Amino acid sequence: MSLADDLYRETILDHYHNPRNRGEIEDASAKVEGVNPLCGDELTLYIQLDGDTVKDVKITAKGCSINTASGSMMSEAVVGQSIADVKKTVDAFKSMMMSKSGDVSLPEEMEELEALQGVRKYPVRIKCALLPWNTLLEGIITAQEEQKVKEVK
Amino acid sequence: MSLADDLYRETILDHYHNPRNRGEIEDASAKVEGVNPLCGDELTLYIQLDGDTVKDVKITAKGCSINTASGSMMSEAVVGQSIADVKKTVDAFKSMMMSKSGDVSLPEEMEELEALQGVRKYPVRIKCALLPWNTLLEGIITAQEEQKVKEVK
Amino acid sequence: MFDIKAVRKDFPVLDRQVNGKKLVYLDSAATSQKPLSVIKSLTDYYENYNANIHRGIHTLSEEATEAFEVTREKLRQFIDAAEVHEIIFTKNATEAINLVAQTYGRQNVLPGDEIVITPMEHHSNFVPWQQLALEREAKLVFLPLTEEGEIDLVAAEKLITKKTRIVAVTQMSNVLGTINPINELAKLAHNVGAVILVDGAQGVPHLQTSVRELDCDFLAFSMHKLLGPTGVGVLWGRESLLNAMPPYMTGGDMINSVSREKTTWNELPWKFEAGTPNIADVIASAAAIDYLNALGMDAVRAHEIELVEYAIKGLKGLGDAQIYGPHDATKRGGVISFNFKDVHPHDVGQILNDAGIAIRAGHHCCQPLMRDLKVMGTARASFYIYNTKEEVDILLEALKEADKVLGHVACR
Amino acid sequence: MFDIKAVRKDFPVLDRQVNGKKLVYLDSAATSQKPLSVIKSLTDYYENYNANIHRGIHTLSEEATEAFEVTREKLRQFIDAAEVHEIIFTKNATEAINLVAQTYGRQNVLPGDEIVITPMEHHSNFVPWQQLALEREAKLVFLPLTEEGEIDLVAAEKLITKKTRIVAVTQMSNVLGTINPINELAKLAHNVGAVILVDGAQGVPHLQTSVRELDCDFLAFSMHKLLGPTGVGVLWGRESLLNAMPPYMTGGDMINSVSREKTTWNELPWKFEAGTPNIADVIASAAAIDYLNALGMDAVRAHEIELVEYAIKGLKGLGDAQIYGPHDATKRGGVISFNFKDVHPHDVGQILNDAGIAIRAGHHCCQPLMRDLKVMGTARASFYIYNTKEEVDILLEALKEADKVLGHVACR
Ligand SMILES: Cc1ncc(COP(=O)(O)O)c(C=O)c1O
Ligand SMILES: Cc1ncc(COP(=O)(O)O)c(C=O)c1O
Repeated sequence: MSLADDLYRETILDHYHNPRNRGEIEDASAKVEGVNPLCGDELTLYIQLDGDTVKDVKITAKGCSINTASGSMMSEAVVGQSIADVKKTVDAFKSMMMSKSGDVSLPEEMEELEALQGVRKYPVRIKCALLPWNTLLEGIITAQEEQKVKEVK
Repeated sequence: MSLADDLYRETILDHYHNPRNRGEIEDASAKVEGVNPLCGDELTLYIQLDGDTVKDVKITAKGCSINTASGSMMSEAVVGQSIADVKKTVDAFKSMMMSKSGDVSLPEEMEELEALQGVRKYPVRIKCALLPWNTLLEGIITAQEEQKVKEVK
Repeated sequence: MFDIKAVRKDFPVLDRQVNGKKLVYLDSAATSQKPLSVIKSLTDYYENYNANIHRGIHTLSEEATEAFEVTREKLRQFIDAAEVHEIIFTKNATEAINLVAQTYGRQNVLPGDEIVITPMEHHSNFVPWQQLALEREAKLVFLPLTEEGEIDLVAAEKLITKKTRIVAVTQMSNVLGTINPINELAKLAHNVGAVILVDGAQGVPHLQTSVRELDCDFLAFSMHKLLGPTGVGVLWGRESLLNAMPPYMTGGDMINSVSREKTTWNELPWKFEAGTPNIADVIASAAAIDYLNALGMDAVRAHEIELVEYAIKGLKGLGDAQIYGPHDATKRGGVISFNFKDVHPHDVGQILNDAGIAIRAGHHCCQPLMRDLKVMGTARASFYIYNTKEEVDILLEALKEADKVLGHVACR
Repeated sequence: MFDIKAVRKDFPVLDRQVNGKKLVYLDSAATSQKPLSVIKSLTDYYENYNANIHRGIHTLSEEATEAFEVTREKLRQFIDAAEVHEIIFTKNATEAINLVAQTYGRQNVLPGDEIVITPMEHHSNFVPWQQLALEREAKLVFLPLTEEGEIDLVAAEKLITKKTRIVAVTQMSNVLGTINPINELAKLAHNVGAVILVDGAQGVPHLQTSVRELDCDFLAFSMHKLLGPTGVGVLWGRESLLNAMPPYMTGGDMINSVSREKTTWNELPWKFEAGTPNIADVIASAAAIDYLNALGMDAVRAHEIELVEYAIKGLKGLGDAQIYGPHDATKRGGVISFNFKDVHPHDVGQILNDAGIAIRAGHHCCQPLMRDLKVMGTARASFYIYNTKEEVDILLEALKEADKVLGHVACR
């Protein structure tokens, strides 16, 4: 891993310096917090559902470059997807990050995320990369529950 | 350490096979027990005082060759000595056994005991060699207390 | 079977001379010798990638962490555990057992409850339970042994009852050699809702061990008896049990988050691994497992049965040797305890040492068993993969020689 | 002073290349590198006299026992303890502290009592006391720190009271570098009848340490931070205190006699050393002590002050680096924690690693301190006898380079 290739390759640094979908959603379907106490990463994720579709995602984060970039790329990948597709995307990303046997190729629309493979060697940092994704899953569950409550009302 | 010289040299084996002062004293000034739970050595020591003189010592023991031989030699060394001299003898023997800096010479009348120096290398067995001597010290204290009690009466 | 000459070449210490004689090492039950590959693994670690693990993001730390976790996975496979995070590193088998007694035990044993053990337990699988019983006002129940030192299963069925919380039993006795019927005892324990802890200190190095086949709940053993370095113990436990247990030691690495008021624990296995672990020796333990796997545990066992059979026959030929434990070599491990009438085992040990033979003599950390056997101790020869029939012959010859010295031993 | 070129030759790992660059190891506070003499001592043990200790009467066991006890005596001298049996071997500093908390602590801390610690403690000297306080319904009292991260002794005098049972404090902070006034704190503790435990994990490797001069009651440290192998911790305690404490773990070797009903404990130090100890690594630890003694602890300290002074000056030159702890090099050990505004220390660590530089980044097992400092973590460079000014230059250069990558670091 070196400056020239993996971890800090252009993609990551780009997302780190200019994180997409940064901010808050006033009227979010759900707002959830993710923390990684071991390295101090913290993020707040806002999610807006429209029926079964993820209409919008916004993130405010305080963390390392991996955490920030991973969140930024995630938001780009999932906005507009159906919940079923989001789950597939998360699964694909997670199995790439946990793979012990060399590099993994992702579907074309997720290609950018391959840039994060470089951190696989660093167990500490895998967690940084996964944090936004795990928080997203939590957010979806919370948002769905909220929706149900509203429907009942 | 080998058969030919130290540990099992003739002296020790002689005392092991023919322990001196084996047995009991009917009317002993004191009877004390010594145990070394770590190796299972057990002995009962009978001591007969005559004023300040150790008139007789008898031992029944169940233990290893070192323990048996050490007790046998001890009994030979101390019978007839004054309590003050016995204490000197015990001190001389103990410091020989604990010496870390090579062999130690004992006074002529104790020379035989030098045979036990070979076990110094084996911490486990130093305890076997010392057991009769520590038990003797205990016996003297007990016997002296007994005497005092009798005097008071 | 394996090529014993090649095996012996892998163990540098076997070239050692003792008292002018070639070393005959018959004390592997105390600790085994180590193959070159284990020693080299240590050197390699210290010369090339020594670093603290888990928390580092530099290359050395990452390499050390990975190698460390490789051992955990190898151990999982070696004992056929379901999950790699069920493998916890301790400093020795003794700590592993204390850990369970002090966490699971304290949590689950109440006044009036019973802890079932056997009279053949090593102090390490005895005193922790005795002390727990005293602390908890629980009762320590002993399973009786048969004449040949085997657990009486008929009696066990009666003694393992609804009151039983924990059954703690050795997989193989370090004195008698007895291999215990763990699977049957596990059934009895589980039938009454108790858990069973297996002391595998002697068993795991010598017997193909599957925690799933044994169906036990905890397994404790030490790498130093298993070709590995000193300073590494292993506790395996069922995930659900480990998760419900409080931590044993607290400190670095075993936490999730710490504030002034409150601490939350890390996940398994780290919850039970406080402080810097024995990194080098855990890593080198992988080489030990590899070595045994390459030989095959079946072959290891077959080799031992052959030696034990041969040695027992030889010892019987010496006349008045008393041999403890089962006489059938297939029912016992590579440990033979014996005594000669009226001779203290320490004297036997010392005389054998003059001939370059290393055996152990004494109570073998089994004082309760010694009491039952009505002896001060025993002489014990124990075998492992590098021992040969020729070495057994040297032992038997030396025992005959000893007769001339102590005048009591053998063949009179 | 010593010949640093000669010293570096004794540490094989320093020839290591990382990412095509020569390794610059600045993580000795996590674990130190080991000299050849330590590595050779391990090899020598395993190749020539590997055996279990204490109970053996064969030559290998006798040799191993003797070498093992030699280390104990060397350690006694190294920390200037009165008695050799006050030295107890554990697996790491963490176990040593847990031992005291679980035995002395449980015995002496009652509801309403107070345990005094500092906010700069490592989790290993924090969580055990926090948990003891929770268990005992005692109160955990924090000594406040000054701006520069030193203990406020005026406040300490007020906070250490008749209610205090134990003061637990680090000799040197692994984050701030602060060297604490142990002697003064010991006086305060003893004045109110409390005992003081010193976490010497960082202090003992770097500062000439005399438990008699410090006048402390317990001292805990780890050999792996002191040129020694992983897997060896040391607890020193006053004989009278250790004698009054119950054992921590029970099992083999720590007993005097065991019957079915009752167990009596062995004498010090063995009462606290249950099971087979880490024989090889304890033996090899003697070589580590010898190495430091040959250099002289005064020279070790002088070398570190020089490096720290140089590094702090250099870091200050980088502009917006925030440096934690005392800025006066004579008041601190060879550990420097720093941060650049808005940059996560993990990123700094990773980028330095690209340049072959090993530092640590994160909370350093000091989460409470991180909260107080209001940071997620720090980057930490730590030095030992083999580090040079040239290496500090490489570090500073790489930190400047990092700017180009993260665009936030330094010199803008
Ligand atoms: C100040 C301090 N205390 C305690 C420890 C714990 O040492 P170990 O992990 O060796 O138990 C460390 C090391 O990480 C430390 O720096
Ligand atoms: C049956 C048995 N249990 C437990 C132990 C304890 O192992 P360790 O001393 O490695 O903790 C031993 C080894 O002496 C043993 O033989």
